[in-house]
Amino acid sequence: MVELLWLIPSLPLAGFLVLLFLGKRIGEPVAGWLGTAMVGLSFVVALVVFAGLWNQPEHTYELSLFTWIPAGSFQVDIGFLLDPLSMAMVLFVTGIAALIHLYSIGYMHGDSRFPRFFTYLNLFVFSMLMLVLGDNLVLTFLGWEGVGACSYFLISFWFEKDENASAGKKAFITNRVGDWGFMVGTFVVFFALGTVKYTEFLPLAPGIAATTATFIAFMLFIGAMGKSAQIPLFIWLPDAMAGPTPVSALIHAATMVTAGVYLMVRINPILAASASWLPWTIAIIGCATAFIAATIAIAQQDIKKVLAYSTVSQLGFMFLAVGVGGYSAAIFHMITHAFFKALMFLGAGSVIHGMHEEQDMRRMGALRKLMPVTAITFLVGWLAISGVPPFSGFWSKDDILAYALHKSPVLYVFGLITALMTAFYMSRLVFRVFYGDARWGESADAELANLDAHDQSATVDHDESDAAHAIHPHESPRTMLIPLVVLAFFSAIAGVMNLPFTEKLEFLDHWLEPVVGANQAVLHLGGGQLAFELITSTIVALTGIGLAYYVYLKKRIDARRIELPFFANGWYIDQGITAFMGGIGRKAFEMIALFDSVVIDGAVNGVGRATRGGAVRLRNVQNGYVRWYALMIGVGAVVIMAFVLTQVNF
Amino acid sequence: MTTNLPLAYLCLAAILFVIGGVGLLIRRNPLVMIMCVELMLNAVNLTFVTFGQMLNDISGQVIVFFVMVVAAAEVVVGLALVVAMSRRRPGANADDLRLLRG
Amino acid sequence: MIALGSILAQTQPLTDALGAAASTSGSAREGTVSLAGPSVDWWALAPMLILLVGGLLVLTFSSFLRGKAPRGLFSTVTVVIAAAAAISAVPLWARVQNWSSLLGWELSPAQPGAFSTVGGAVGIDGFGIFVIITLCAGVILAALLANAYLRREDMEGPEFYVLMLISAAGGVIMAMSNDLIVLFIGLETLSIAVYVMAGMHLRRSQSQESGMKYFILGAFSSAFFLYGIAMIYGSTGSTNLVEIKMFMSQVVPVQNGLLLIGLGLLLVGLAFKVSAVPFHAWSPDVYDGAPTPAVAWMAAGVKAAAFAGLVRIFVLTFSNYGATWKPMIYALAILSMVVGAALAIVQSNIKRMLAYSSISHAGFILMAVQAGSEQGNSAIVFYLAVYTFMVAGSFGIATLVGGRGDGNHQLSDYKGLSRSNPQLAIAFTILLLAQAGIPFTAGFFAKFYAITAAVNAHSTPLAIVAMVSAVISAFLYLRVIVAMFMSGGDDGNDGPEPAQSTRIRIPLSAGIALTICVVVTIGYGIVPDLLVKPARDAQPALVQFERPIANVSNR
Amino acid sequence: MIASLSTSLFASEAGSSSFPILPALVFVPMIGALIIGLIPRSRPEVARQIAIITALTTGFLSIALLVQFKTGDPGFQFVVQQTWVSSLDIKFFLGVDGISLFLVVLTGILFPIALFAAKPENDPKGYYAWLTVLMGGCMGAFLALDLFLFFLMFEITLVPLYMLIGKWGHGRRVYAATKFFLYTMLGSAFMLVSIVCLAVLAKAGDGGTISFDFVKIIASDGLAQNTARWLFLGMAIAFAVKVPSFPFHTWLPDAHTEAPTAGSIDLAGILLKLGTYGFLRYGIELFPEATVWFAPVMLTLGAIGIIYGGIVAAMQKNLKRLVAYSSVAHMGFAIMGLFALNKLGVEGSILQMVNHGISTGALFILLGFLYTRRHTYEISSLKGIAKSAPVFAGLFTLVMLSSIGLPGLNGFVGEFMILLGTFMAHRWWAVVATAGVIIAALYLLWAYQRVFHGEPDEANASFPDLNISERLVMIPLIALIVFLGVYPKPVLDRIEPSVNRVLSRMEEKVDRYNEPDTQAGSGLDLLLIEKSRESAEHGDHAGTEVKK
Repeated sequence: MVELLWLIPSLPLAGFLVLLFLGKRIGEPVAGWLGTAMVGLSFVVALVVFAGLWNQPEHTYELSLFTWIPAGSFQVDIGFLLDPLSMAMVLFVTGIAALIHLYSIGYMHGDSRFPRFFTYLNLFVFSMLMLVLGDNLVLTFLGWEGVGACSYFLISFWFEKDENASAGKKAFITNRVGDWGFMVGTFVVFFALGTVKYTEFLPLAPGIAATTATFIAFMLFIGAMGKSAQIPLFIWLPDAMAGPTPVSALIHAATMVTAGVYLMVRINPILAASASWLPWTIAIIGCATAFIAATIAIAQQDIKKVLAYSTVSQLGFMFLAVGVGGYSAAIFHMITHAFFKALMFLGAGSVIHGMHEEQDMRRMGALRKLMPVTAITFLVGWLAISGVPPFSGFWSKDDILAYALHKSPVLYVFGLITALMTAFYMSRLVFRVFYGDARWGESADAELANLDAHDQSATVDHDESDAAHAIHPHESPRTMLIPLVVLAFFSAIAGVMNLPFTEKLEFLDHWLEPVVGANQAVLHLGGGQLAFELITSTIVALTGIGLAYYVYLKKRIDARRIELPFFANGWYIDQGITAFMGGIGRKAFEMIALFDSVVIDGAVNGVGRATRGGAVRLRNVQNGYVRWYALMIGVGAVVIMAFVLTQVNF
Repeated sequence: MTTNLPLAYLCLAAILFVIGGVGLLIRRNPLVMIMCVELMLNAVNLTFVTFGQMLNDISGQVIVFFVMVVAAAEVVVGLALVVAMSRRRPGANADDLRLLRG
Repeated sequence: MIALGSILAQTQPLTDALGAAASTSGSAREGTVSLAGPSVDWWALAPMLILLVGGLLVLTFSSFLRGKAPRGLFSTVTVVIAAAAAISAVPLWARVQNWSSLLGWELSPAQPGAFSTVGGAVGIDGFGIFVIITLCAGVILAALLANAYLRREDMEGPEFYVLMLISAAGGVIMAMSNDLIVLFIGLETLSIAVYVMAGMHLRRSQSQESGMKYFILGAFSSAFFLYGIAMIYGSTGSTNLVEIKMFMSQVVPVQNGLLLIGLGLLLVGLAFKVSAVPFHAWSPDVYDGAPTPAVAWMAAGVKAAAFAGLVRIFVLTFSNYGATWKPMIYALAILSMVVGAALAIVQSNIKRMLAYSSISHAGFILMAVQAGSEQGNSAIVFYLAVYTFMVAGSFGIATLVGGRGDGNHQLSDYKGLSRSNPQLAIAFTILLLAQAGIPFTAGFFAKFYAITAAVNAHSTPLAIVAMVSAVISAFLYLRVIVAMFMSGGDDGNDGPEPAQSTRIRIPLSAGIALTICVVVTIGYGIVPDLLVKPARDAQPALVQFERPIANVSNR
Repeated sequence: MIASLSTSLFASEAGSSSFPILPALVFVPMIGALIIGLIPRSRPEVARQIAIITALTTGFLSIALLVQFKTGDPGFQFVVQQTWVSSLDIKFFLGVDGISLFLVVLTGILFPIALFAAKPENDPKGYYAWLTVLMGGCMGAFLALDLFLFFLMFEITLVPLYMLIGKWGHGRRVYAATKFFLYTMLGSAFMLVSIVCLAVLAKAGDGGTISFDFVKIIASDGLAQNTARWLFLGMAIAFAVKVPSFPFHTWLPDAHTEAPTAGSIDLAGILLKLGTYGFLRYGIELFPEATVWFAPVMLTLGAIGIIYGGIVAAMQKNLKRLVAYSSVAHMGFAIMGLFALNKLGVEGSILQMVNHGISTGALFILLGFLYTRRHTYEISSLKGIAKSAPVFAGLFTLVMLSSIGLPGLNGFVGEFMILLGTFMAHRWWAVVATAGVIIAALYLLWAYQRVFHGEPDEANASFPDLNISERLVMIPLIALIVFLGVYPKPVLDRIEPSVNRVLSRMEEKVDRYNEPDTQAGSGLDLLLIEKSRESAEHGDHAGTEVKK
């Protein structure tokens, strides 16, 4: 059964090819169904393969299709490595992707490029599967870049708007910065270990010099930072929300952005072999990312921006987990996060859809009654991410915090603060969207105008606000609701994968044991400590929710005292980088271009001009006077005489 | 052979040659210029004769005849050209020939 | 002195009587004879005699013609004469190369290999014969071009052809001279005729001016040359190249100041003729003003003859003085190549352009001279032969485009030529690219050969300068091509109607000439072996005159 | 020595078929050009047909060559040797090995496509004639095994391209054409002197006549170290100008910008490869020791080219200029790979040459389509074309991604191998050059956004999408882009033996071949050396390739 592995990526690829060539002819609903079916089938195959994998020794199966790049000792195969880690990834990638495909059929209804959307989505799923299934770094890089390209296509899917186009470009280029690290890391791996195949070089990792391992890990970490939106390369992710919402859900929340985490977990032997400062760096960057993104999320007005920063924040958590050695915790959180974040994005999409492309939370409110299914499923997601037991997010986040505490109390405290903020801003979102007053009527404008005066960062498009007057929110079609329900279900119960109470309940840890077990930090949680951590987490989550309740529903505290402009502007990191690139960077580029045209080209043309100029001057010698010519002959003769006489030895 | 150079004659010839050359450089009248060339050729003739005498070789003298013939032929052509020129542009000197330059 | 007697016999065949009076040639009278007459191998002189006598006969018989001569008569006759001269050189070549048969005829030359005759004043070697044939080719091409030109310019008559034949005879004399005085006489014969040709177009002041300038400067430089001969004579006691060489092999020559001065002066005279910088000043003006077919001849023939002289004197006779003359020629070559190329690119007149480019070409040939090797010699003759066709063709096109009055030589006159006269434009393009040294043209091989010679002689820097100057001068050829093909210039469209919108009628004779030039240029570019092999065999040689009569004594 | 080398170089006499396929590759286009030249000007359509027939015939011949090529053979195959200029021992000497094979095939493919992709605006006869001449010249240059013949072919390509740019180009075409011609000619001037010196020295070496025979010269072993370096320098100037390598590149943007579409395609697709191919065949193979000596310089130039070309490209306002500068960057990769002097780098470089030919050729074809519609290349006057012409935009996207080096498309494989190979030998250069991938994305995506994204204005809203014939033209290139990206193995398999041959000869010649790993002073070096000692036990250690 496990031999069917090749089908998993092939099905979406086939879907992609069919849609690419025939998409337009197939037309709107069918193209969507086709794409969904392909991914759904892929999920089914994945389940079958999963069942087959149990019988494999060490739960590992390798399949090599053909040699991709053969060059002497450098051999790269198109080959798949199916082990517990990639199996887990494959299952949740295909599963969630199938749901989101289904959702998109409803969401993208009526779009002029409907088939194209599914073409890209299928290609994305294919690339993502290559990323997780690839048995070597180069093939992973293929998937890595493939998802990047798809992300680019999909972010700028509605390219008629310049922001969308810019956002796509920004995502791609920022990712490329990370790719630089990925490539250099790959080079070093090959240089130091002579192969890029995971199963060959990872076992060698314990033997290599710490500095080499550190360098490899650091370079790959740079790659991961780009893809997984860690500070400072996180700037692209919030902008990426310009894409259609299913894209945000699938790519920029559930799957692609977790690729960095996947990579880090995949190379855990190298992380283990590297100098101790490197895991610390990863943990600190993860923690800082989580913290900073959470503060930013607090002050966002755009519903998708909140979710985007929340994603960044959660990715920070995952990196924190990687840094502190909690690889299985990272994967655990990755999976639960995939469920609830996809859920919330889709819910947000449903809201946006129902609100006729309105994304500003200040114009929402009290949607609970108009969109009951959306609201209820969203609430599940909210509870999950806020860390309210027994929803999945509680368990996974707690797992990470446990590892963090094991490493350092400071990280733990920061993690808790971030968790508090997470609960706060998610509650803020829920309260403003689904509760409170309906602000999507005419009365909203005056209030908004008032707000705008204070808050420059408000992303309100005044042209569209006219259209917003006639908004009549409605519930979304069934194709969109089914995925919501499914995801809500899993968001609620996914925690059972890895309950911390007894060893036996830690299914995921056991499952991942062959991959990460050797390098996983060892936790010996006594019952008391466990209880302490669980209770602390619960309190923190409830505190966050309660705080938001007071601020946004009861309005006891002025929201503006919390939603600082500094946060709203994302700590000015994005602006800073943009200003730098657009200012000094651009200047530098212009200077170089100027150098090219003035100095280098100028030198060439200058030689030409100098020759010409010299010739023009020389031309004056040929002045037409015959006596002058005779003089030239005479002088020439004299010079020759002079030379000749030097040859004479008198 | 160079031990008993008749330096006086050779120097005279050289001086004549230089006079001829300089004359060509400083005079503008085409006729005079032709004469200067003749002077140069005759300076060479003197040299030939001197060397012939010095080497005790008849051919030095014989060469002079050749040179004279050549010089005569040259003068013929030169004069013809001068005539043709002054027919078209009376009174023109060598410096007026400046249509062609650059 | 044998040499002198032979000169008498050779330059003035009619003075046999004089010779008889002095020395009683033929049957020797007892007791009175002390000077032997020259033994003349008339076949060896045949090319020169055919050209010279042919020219004089044309002049003579033309005066008998009543009214207008038939169209193309003189031109045809000239072509025939030149062809006959060239053909008469073929047996000589066979003899020099020691062929066993020629066209099925069994040959068994008594003295195979290079030989000398007329008392040692004339030397027949492969190099000389090659140059002679090249000169004849130049005459033929120029005659074909001149035919229509002279009619167009109302200059019909035999003079042009006669002068050309006589100057060619002079050139032939130079090519086979074995004696400095013979060389000088050849040079003068050549030059005086060419002075007149330059000034022949009486209705154009430019023509007169060019004739005048050429004459004054030419006479001036001849004086230097002659003075140089005198110095050499004074220091070596002879004007015969063989004897000079022998003299030098007997004494240690380095201290000889007179000889060196003589050498320098000879160089001045010959450098003037090949128009090497800084003795080049005449050539742009003369090329510009002279009738265009005459320029074709000048560029091809005069240069070839002058280089023949240069080789005979420097490479051959003064070969062991290389340390003295090679640096000079080195410098001249560099100056010629660079200055010629640089000045050419700022010209707007095609004829001047070609004049400067011919200076640059002279530099290339000087580079081969500087090599002073067998390979250099073959490079020289190869270059000369190829250049004859390239330059004759180029000036042939200039002749046609020049139009009545011979005045349309500006670059702008060539605009749009590709549309009005595509054949002409393509032919010119080929010839120009050949001059630029683009592969698959004879010009490339010529340059390549010269460079190989230079590199072989360890003058690599010279080779590099040569190539760089070739690039500079490529710009000038491109300019012409641009004018012909891309007349619209830089604005992207083809702009207004070009100046040259009327079709130029190509006269038959000129057409033939141009066809020959283009075919040869391309043909030798593709099958260079045809020319490389003869060029390799065309080595100069100095051969001691074998005196047929034993009892010779100097007085 | 000669004999043994000859046998190793021509191991496969059996591989040569009875049909003289290599001369046919050179002469078919030349003859075609001649026939076109003889057609009356009033029948342009006949000229086009003959040109197409000629180009297609040559293309099929090149593919037949590919099919018949014996894969595992490192030597020259299908060798044809015919004395041409006997007095100088110049031979009409053709042969193909793995290095030149794909460049020949590329030539065979790209020329017909270029013919189909664009039509001249005026005087079609001359256009087609010159184009076919160019094809023959390129073929000849890639196939020549006689230095002299190579030079001839290398040089002769200038003329047709000069004419194509100067006559059928646009804008400042004469300026561009002249600059191209003179600049390249200046470069080859040095090469000619080098070749002549080499031939003369080869003569000195074996005492016989002067010889230009590549095989013979390789066999003769008589070059002094210093001489070899000078000669290499002479050759390198020519090739560096042709490639063009920074800082000799300024002719390229001008030539590209003003050239007609077919000219740009062939210039970028094929002619630039003459430079890199020359470096490999007539630089590295001829002067192994000098190559090693110059390698750091060339690597630096390559790396600078990658970064610099990208940066300048980003600042261009003209789309074609942008692509031209991107060629500088891409060819920088090719240079770098060559001078990594290991198998990965050299093979990658050859692959990169082919890939660049395909990708940039395709880009120029697309730009040609753009130009026929909008008559401008100015980025500022284009906007939102993706909306009005989705197919066009889609194809452009694909080609652009190939140019960026997206894995799965052809551009990646070569670039990755080059960077990896360079990293093996000179790691810091590779680290810097890898940043080129960021810049490549930057300039291409930025330009793409400005041209294709956004809401089209009036002029661009009516931009017609590609018609059927235009799509057909693109199909082969697109297919190659994908195929070579997914399965480059057939190509690499054929390249590898010949590269091994070149490199093993180099190792033979350069006894002190120890330089790559002795750059002291960098922390990583120390640690990697320390590490390499450890991992020596792991058998197949990549570093051994270099360090031996």
